[in-house]
Amino acid sequence: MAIKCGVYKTTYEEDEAIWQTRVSKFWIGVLIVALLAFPFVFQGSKYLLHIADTVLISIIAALGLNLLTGFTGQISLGHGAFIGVGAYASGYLMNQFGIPFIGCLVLAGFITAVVGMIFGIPSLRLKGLYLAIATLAAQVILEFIFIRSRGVTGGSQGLLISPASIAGFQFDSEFKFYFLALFFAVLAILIAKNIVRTKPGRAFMAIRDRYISAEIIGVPLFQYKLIAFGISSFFAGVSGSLWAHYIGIITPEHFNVMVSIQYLSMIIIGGLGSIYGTILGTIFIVLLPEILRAISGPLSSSYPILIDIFNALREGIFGLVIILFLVFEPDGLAHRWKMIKNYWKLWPFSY
Amino acid sequence: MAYFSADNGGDMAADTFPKLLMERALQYGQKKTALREKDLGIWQSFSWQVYLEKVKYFSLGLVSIGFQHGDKIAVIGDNKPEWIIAELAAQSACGYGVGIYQDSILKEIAHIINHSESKFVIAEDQEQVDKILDMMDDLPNIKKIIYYDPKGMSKYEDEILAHFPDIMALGREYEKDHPHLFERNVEKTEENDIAWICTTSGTTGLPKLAMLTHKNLISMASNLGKFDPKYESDDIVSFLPLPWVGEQMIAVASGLLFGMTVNFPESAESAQSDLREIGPHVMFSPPRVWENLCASVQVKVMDASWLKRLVFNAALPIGDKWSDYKFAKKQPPFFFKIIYYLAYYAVFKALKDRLGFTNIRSATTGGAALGPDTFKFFHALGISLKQIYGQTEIAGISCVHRDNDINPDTMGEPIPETEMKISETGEILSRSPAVFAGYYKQPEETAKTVIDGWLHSGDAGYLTPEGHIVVIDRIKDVMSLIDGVKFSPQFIENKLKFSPYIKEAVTIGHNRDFIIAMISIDFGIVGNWAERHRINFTTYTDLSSKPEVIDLIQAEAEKINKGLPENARIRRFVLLYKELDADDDELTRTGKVRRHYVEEKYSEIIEGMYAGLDSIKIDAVIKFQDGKTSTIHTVMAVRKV
Amino acid sequence: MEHVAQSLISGIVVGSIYALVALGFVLIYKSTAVINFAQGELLMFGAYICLTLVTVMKLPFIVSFVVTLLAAAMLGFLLERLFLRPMIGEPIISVIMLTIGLASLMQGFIHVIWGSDTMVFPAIFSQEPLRFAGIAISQVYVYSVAAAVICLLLFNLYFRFSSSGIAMRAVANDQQAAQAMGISISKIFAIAWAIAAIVAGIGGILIGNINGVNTSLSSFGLKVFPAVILGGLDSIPGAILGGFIIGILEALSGIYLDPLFEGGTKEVVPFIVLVIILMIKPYGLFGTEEIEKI
Amino acid sequence: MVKNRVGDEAILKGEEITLSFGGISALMGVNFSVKKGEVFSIIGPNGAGKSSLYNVINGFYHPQRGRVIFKGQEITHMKPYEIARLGIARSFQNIELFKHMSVLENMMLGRHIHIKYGLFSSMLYFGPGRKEEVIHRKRVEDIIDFLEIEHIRKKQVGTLSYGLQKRVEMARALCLEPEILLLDEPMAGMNLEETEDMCRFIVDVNTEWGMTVLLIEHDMGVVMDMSDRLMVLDFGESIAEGTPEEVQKNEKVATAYLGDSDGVFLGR
Repeated sequence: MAIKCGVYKTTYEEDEAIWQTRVSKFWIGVLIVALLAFPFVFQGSKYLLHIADTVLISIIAALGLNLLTGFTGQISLGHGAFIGVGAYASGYLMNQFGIPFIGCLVLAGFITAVVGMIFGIPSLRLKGLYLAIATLAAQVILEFIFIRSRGVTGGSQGLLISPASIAGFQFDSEFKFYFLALFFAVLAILIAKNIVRTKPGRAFMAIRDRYISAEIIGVPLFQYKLIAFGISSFFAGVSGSLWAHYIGIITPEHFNVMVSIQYLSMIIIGGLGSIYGTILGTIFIVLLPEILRAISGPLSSSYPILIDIFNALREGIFGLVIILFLVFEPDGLAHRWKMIKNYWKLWPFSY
Repeated sequence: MAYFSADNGGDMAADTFPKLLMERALQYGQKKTALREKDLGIWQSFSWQVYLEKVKYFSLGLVSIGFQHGDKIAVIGDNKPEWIIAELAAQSACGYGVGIYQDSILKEIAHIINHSESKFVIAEDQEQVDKILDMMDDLPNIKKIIYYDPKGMSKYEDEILAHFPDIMALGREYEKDHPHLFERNVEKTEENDIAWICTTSGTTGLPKLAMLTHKNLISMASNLGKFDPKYESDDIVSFLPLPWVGEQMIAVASGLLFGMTVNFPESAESAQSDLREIGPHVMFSPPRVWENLCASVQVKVMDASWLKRLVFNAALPIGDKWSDYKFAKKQPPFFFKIIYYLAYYAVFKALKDRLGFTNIRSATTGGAALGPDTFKFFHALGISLKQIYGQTEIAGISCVHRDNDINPDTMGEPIPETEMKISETGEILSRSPAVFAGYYKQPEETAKTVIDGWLHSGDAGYLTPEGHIVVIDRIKDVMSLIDGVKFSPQFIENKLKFSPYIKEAVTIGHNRDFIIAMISIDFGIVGNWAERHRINFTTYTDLSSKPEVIDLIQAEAEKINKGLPENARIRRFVLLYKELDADDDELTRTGKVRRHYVEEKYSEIIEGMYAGLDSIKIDAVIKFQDGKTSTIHTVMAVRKV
Repeated sequence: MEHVAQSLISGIVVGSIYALVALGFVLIYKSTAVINFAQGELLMFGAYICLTLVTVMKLPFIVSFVVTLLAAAMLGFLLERLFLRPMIGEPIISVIMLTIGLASLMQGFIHVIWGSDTMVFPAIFSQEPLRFAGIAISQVYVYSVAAAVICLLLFNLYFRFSSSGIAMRAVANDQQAAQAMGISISKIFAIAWAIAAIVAGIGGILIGNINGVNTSLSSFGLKVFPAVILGGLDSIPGAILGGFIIGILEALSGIYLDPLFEGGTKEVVPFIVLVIILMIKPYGLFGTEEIEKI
Repeated sequence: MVKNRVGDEAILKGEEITLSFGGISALMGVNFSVKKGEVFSIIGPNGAGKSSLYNVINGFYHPQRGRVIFKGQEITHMKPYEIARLGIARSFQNIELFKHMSVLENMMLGRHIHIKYGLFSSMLYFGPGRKEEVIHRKRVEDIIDFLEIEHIRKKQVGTLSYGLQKRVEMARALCLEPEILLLDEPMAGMNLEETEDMCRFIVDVNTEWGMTVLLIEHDMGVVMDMSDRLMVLDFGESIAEGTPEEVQKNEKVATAYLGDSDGVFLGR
């Protein structure tokens, strides 16, 4: 059933708009105000602001992964390494050549896109699980490069990176960085949304659903798979660049296979093929360990001997939560949200 | 002009539709939307200025190909802007026309075109054009067939065909040599000119052509508007057949008079969702539409989850009680008001949105009586549904409920400038400026219908002390059992039809010992019910003969009997093996049962039921749309209630 | 030269364990189309159970070995029933993710119970190395390879001749047809997981005897990917061969490449080879190519 | 009927097309030639190679021998998407729609080869991107109107009835604005009314839009009524090609179908 009684479109532009009713536009406005007010309200809590910054930076990379995996159907187990490419590239460019932050960020995006496309070449011939494992290879190989090419990455000692600054303004605190991250996260969300509702997005989904018919109606498969890898990696690179300038020092462990897995769990728990779900999933996965820590924290401080056990427990619970989610909410949070919305949209009917 | 609504400037002299159109175009120009049509996925809008231009050039185009004063057009097709543009264009050229129901049988179409002496046929698309072309030999008057949907038409080379925009182009050319002709023509139109012909079902089976003047239609719209105001900001959705007088009243006459925006749905299949997109402020429909809406709600609730059902079932009685207060014109107690508003926000508000009635202000029903339960249902939702009573011959309306005076058992009170009385034989008579100019070329029929200016309705009825008209039934339909007990079959049938499972019912009992009913089930809803109860069935006939289904209807009938007087209850019923169908002449085109025809057709069954048989064997021939026939052998069980 | 031979031998030993783990992996993939990221954790589980039985319960090794295998079978069975069964029909990626979740869950679980310190098996095999053509080989190596080869042979026989083995092959070939023949798919799924857990358990015990037992054993799960892809995801002989090749490749890269890259090439070379192989043969050396139909 | 609907030149030609899979021959030296503007049907029993021939024409299979020539250009070894761009579109025997997308999205995908804006304007959804989306939406709407599927434009394809899905698939193919439309059993599984609608659409596509139509269909009544010419395939071989009258008189065809269990193959 369509949105609401009394909403009629007189142009195609209106019909294709993202927010179609005045009510939804109103709530978007409220949300934006709330997001802008957030750091002022929680100015005192560096911890909360740090989590918020992490969520915002991660959303960008998660969107990239969902474009590739959720929308185009190309499973990637190397996303963490791609984020690393962006982080190192950005840091290196700034340290070595003194390129301003924005330049580093954009260049990092492009460099990562190129690297991603190179590792996307096997997708020409590989499908499904074979491709997944090829991307795992990308992860391992890139990780190796991070550790070994000390000249660029600083190896396992890490690379020191100066904070982001635009026109002399330094984003050197959690509070200040929040606005930078928010800007790029919102931009990334809008760009991702626009991609999926226009020509390339439709081609991606066609490849995901039925690549044979996609090709027969004129979609060049290889070109679009590469584009998907490129866009996905671009997002990863930008996210990596932001992360690098935010955190100040990066080491290869920041980009290991566990990170790739975390990003996968974000999009799966949020909802494959859903922009909205990506955001929910990212929030969930970033918050989950924090919540577990918040619970285990007081306990482990009273029983210091058990710290190790609590750490292990956290890992186990993380796995368990993912399992439970997959079993009971296989289509992700976005799907659940849609069901809830539909429940009210159709109320008191069911169809 | 006494019959002019004050809201629209009393001193304006526009007394015909073309003049009204020019006035509206002058008043609103490009600023306001006159017509909106869902086409190619979006609502394409035309301003009043554009509307006028289209009418102008089509009118001139008609003139250029030989349309003369007093000539007629016939229009057949779906509701589209072209339909009313053609209507106004004919009027602007000092002529008029007649609308033909699309599903009419060919014989009827030919009769209407020939009897009205229409020179031009405006046919929507290939389908309608084919119908006309097939009958060309029998239609000597036709000069041109003008179609407005060109799909599939390119392979036709017949000279008699023309595309709607091409005629408008001709009009544009014609204007160069005949400047101001259109304006002069419009100037010549007079209020007592015939504006349009509406067909009404005749006694012989062929329709009669009722001529309505501009004055008839405008005064009707204006007087109705005094009781049921309409504003220029209102939207209406035109989805009922335009040949019907009701659609002429609202979409054409009221639309022009009050400057409302008329919206046309994209296709018949999407009419319901298109209506919801627009969310009209004004809607006038025959009972069938309201009944279907009500039934669809019941079905959808039945299929909803238990929690939704629970909430709905809790809210509905509250709404019904609210309606009772309203009908009794009593203020509900404060506490009850709170409960109602809770129910309203929990259920009814959402329901209104789902049905497309969020903005509805004026909701009316007419053409037949609407069952009180359906009435109650819509009032429970907070939709002030009102009954309209009238005949085609009085431009559709003589009385209506007033906003604070709604009684589902009556038809309301006469609108301004309308007098009503009951004749000695108990017949309802009415007189107003809207009483028609007569049947086309049937003066003797006209003389029988209008006597001394009084329109004889053929309905039996009475006046309540409050001045409301109550209609019992068609005079010839009021019946009495052999013991003298009077009953109205229509009343019982409406009760039966309120059940979502029952699509149509015919009750019989005149000069008999008791009342029986022949019921046809609603295939969709009962089929759905059967599926949920794991009852296998193949066809309509098969489903109707399932004992479980008969049990289901029996339960419904027993419920309904409780609301009927002891001595006028249904005693026996059968489920018919087919749906009543207008194509089989069992219903009129507007969906009313042709009682006598049905009684005759199913006499075998009726006699069987009165003879006390438990089951009746049927060998019937069924005709399909494509002309094929097949024979049905079935056994119908007779149930006692 | 002796150094090279030694490395090669240890490569073969490790390769035999890869082959075992890969066997279980392919088995699960073939019969249930699931890629199991928890294969390394299954291996670790086997190692810890056996170790506990030997050191804490003081059971004889052979007894511990058998009990471990039973426990592993139970675990495989349970995992399938509890977690994998509800995922039937979900997209591949969700199922992959589920096994990743399982891996994380088992990691945490093992960590909580056994801690993170490395534990060692008591010397079960004689410390005296055997000598072949002048090359000393520790006995535990010989037993490991022998055990691995025996297992591989046994399972080969099992698939060839036992009715459930044949049924499993039938399911792998064509689920629907197998179902039509009256084979219970869910039973086959459970057996596949049980066997996969058993072979991983054996691998775990063997490697535990060589390297000691700690939580880093789970990295074997990751290593199995190059092996299976090399052979082709759905080919059991391919997986076994792939296991050996990767083992040897690691050994060789340790000798020849590590000096050039400051070590650590063992980890990455198999994956580089994997990418190269895939570019040349997209379905691995022995994998079956899907024929596209519309 | 519009005069000169069918041109003289062959728009699509197959020469000695031979295709086999692992030793099983699907097509054996098939020759045919389709004239511009005609309705050309391919008939034959199941497994005769009709769909395989379509797969060869649109580049999904590449034949071992023989050539496919479209407007004088050899397309035998081109990729499917290149052939689509040249102007050949098709529908499938087993519906190949994107089930999770709406009818509109499926049809917009059909416009893919005509939509020209770049990635950048897609990302920002402004300028040419936005304008072109509207232009192509309009085109899609024309086709929706043509095929009378207004009421389902925003429905998910997977929820539609079989008959409607078939219609949507044709709609998507039409969105490519091809010069040749390959239809694979467009009326299979439809009721009488749906079949009549579909016939009308095919005739209109052919006569009003001048599109060349290739048709695989089992309903002989439909085939004989609608085709200008037809080809009979039997076990991968073309045994006859000509007008319906010629084919009906052809002895080889009669022999091949004598044992046909339907018995009605050539009967109306």
